[in-house]
Amino acid sequence: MSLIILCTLVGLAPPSNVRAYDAPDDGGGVINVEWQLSTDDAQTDAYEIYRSENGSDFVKVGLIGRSRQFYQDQTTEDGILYAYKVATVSDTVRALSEPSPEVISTPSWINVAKVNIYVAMLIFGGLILYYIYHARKGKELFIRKIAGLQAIDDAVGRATEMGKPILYVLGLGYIEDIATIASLNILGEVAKKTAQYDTKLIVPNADPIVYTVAREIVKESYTNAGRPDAYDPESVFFLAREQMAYAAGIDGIMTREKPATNFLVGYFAAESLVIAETGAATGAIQIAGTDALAQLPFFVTACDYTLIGEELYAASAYISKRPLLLGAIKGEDWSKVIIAAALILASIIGLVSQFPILSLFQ
Amino acid sequence: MNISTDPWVWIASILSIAILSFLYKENPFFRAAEHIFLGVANGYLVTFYWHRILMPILFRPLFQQGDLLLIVPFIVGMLYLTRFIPRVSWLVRIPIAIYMGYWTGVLIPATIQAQIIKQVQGTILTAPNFQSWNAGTSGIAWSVIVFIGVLCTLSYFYFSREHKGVIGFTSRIGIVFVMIGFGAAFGYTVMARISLLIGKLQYLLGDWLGIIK
Amino acid sequence: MKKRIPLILIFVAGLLGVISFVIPHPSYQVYDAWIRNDLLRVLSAFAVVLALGSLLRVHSDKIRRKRRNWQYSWLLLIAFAVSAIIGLFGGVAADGILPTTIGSFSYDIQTLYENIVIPLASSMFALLAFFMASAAYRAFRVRSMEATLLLVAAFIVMIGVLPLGYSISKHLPAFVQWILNVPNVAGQRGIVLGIALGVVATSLKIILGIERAWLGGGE
Amino acid sequence: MKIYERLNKIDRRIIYAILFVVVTLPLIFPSVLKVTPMTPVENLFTAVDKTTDDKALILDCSYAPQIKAEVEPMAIAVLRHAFKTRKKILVLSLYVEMIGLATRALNQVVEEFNSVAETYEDSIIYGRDYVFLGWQPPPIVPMLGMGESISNIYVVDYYGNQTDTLLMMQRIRNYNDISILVALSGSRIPISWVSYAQNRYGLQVGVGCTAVSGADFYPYYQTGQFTGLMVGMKGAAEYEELVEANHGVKGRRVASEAMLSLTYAHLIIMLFIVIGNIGFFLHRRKK
Repeated sequence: MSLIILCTLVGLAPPSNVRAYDAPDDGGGVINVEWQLSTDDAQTDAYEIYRSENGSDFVKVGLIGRSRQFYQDQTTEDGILYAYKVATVSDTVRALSEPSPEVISTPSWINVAKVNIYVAMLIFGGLILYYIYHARKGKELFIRKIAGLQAIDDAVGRATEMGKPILYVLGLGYIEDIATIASLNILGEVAKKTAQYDTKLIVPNADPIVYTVAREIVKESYTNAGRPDAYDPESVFFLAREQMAYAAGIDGIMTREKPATNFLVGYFAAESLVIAETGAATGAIQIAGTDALAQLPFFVTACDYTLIGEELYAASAYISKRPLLLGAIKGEDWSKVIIAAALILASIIGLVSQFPILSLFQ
Repeated sequence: MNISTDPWVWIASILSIAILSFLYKENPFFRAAEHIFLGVANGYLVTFYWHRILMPILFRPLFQQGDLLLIVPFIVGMLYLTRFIPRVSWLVRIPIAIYMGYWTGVLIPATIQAQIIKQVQGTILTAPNFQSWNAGTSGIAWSVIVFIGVLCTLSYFYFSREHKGVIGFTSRIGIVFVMIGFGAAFGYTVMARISLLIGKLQYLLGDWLGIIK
Repeated sequence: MKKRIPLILIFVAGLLGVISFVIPHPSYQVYDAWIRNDLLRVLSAFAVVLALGSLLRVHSDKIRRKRRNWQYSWLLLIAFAVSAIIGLFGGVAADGILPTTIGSFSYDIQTLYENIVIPLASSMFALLAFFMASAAYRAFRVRSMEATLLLVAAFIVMIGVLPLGYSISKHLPAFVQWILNVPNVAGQRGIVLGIALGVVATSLKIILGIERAWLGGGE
Repeated sequence: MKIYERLNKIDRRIIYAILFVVVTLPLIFPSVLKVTPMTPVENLFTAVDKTTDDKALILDCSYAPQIKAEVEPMAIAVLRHAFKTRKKILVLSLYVEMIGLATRALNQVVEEFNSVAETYEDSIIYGRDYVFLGWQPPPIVPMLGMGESISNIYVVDYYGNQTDTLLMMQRIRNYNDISILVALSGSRIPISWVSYAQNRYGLQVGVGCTAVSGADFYPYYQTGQFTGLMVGMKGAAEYEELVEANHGVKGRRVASEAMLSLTYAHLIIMLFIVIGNIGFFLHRRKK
């Protein structure tokens, strides 16, 4: 009663043009509500959103701050007809709008809003697959030399001469991290060389699943190199998942075993410099590679060679010398040309026309 | 001076000093701290996996609530243990394949969205991007510099040609951007790491020894 | 069979991963949620058994064969056993069957974590302060263009972030911010785009069974 | 060994020892380095300062022990600012494991004020001047829910009192009664505050973060989503300076004291880089 009186006294204007529609491209259960601000927006505390299932009993479902004209109701049940009202609120006074037209929420099968991503997936995936297919047909593919890669042979040779082990650190990455997978490829090749030269290999791990795979790869490399007898099952082992416990363990190994060469290849976090600087202090040659942007400065500073980002993936394909893997690099290169072209083209459109070019990349 | 009487403060402090002693050289104290670190960190790992994963999402629902579907993860998970049985040890590849396959699949669209589309969007030369710097007309200059930097750096990662001619030139410009960035990031991180050292010293000198208050 | 079954599985699983992005419909998302939250998490937990097996084997072996520094392996095994028992039976929140206090002294797993793991980890972080100094001293020399750029940028930023920087020039802090926001971002974006393409390519190769190092090397 | 060889190859332990000394000495013999507050910190200070009597500010202490050194001084400086100028303040923490640190900072500052207070009016009184809401999981719940009603989300405060019975909560109902939220964190929590509380309810958000997150957070300040920003120990020292200069608050200024250690450390590292390059030059000339 008093509420109605106050309302008429103050004369707070309700919001207008309330519109409700099913939220697109979602799993259902969501309705978007939009309205035009009350003319008294500056005096309001907030807007309240009311919902009804039968057109008469409106129940409050949400509240949102002043100057806002959009609310997402995430509590709807699919298939039920709803109507919405929005109220202007000032202290205890409320002014309710006219109800919105009725609406139901439904789930979508395909996320249409992401169509730009599907297009990009098709272009990049297509290019990569096309060149892999080309490579399969035996076409020669040129890949430029990658500095850190050339050093691997020397590094293994040096360790053999000095009679010291090689330490291969895979980092903190999980098996699905691409840096880890690239690193495992390189590990396979390094293990083949240590098998040939009969050099001791040490591979401490931080992830349980990566550990199981690394073990398998090293074992296989020794078999392929014709030295299954030289394989030491304890050369690949698990250390710790905890970042700094892993680093402490590696620091211990570095200072006690004094490896001639350290490979620090994979995904790393802040422990990167702890490991790399300890390795540098022991006088080892260090070859690093990671796609962890934040750690690259430290590897570049403390290591002899650093494979930066994509160089790591390229190195892993290069070292395995498998044409199919090299073909993918060609596909990536053409993708880069496309990205550069898209950037230039979009900029030209964005500069000379009024077309909202950024919306294509939402 | 009021030295701490809390045994845990003593344990934490002695372990900390053992780690810091590594700066002088590797020594028995560091070695002891390192092994305790590995032991306790893994003890915590076991606890975490048991109480937070295996019990609540596998054993309790499977054996107490009879959610029989969970037999699948149980059996597939057990395949990891075939590693110890040489004749069927290849079965370990099954859980690895499922785990790795799913996450790499998720990675493809997610990477394209967050790393390619978004980065390209932020680099395009157009009015809204100029304004996003909140720097007036200089915003145009900053956008142009970023635009050139991105293209040049990208050319450094072009592997199909030697770095000669045009690509040689652009990739060298790209490296300039990369190295300035690395140097800046290094210099910036110094402050953060010194702050952590200060924090450690404040703990040792304050909470433990009570020299500083 | 030893290779074909895993390769088929990785293809199917990969496809499921991609599809989870495309189909928001709840009748599919419930399956996706089950894969993520139940299946894959349980799998990762089982791998921990293998990993810890490796750790314990390496160290018990070291003790048995009395290899160099074998005494320390005892320390590791005891620390592991004690903390695992406290954690498993004492409960994560000290709510298990094992009592985790004696008088006012408590030793539940969270206390262990806070007073052993965290101080040890933060000490390793403190080492970083020193390592940054020695790495900078060694590497920041004007020997090549790359090293010189590193040196100059690091120098400017190191002064600029100090209170001293502002007294040298009022514009220095803003200039530092500019380096971080403009050239640094440009270089990073270039690297990120390359990485992203590599990730897409490698993921495709894995799902299609072209990249199969994870099977254990060889063709 | 020739002089240039020495300069070129200083033993790392000498560098470590000198660095250790220059960082430790200023901590044992504290003195405050004068800092000039930067605009992002000033903006935060002003926003807190302008809080009117009918409003309160919220301090979110969501920082872990690992980053205490950088962020705790910020919490203390903001609390001193609020208590000295009689702003009503709500303290909370989004994670249970961080409650301990929030309590520690709060108790320290309350004790500072109450140990010198002579009258009831001068004292800092729980429920009248401040409320410790504690912790309510998961983070998104309080972030969104407080837009409607604070006492519905935190039905009881950290000490178990009915929140809506506390004196100060009679007028503080939801975000409309909050002048600014200061989020202290080492993670991406401040961005969540923006995307939930600010985008929906227009809450002003100020931030204190570690030096590492500073570079990532700066763009949010630039676009105005963060009203103000304190980065690392230096940001904390600047806030301490503002509180002391404007309101004459006396108390130990941990971050300002650490500034001296930080400055010396930077200068020593730079000095070694210069020495290394001199050695390198001389060495190359000899060749």
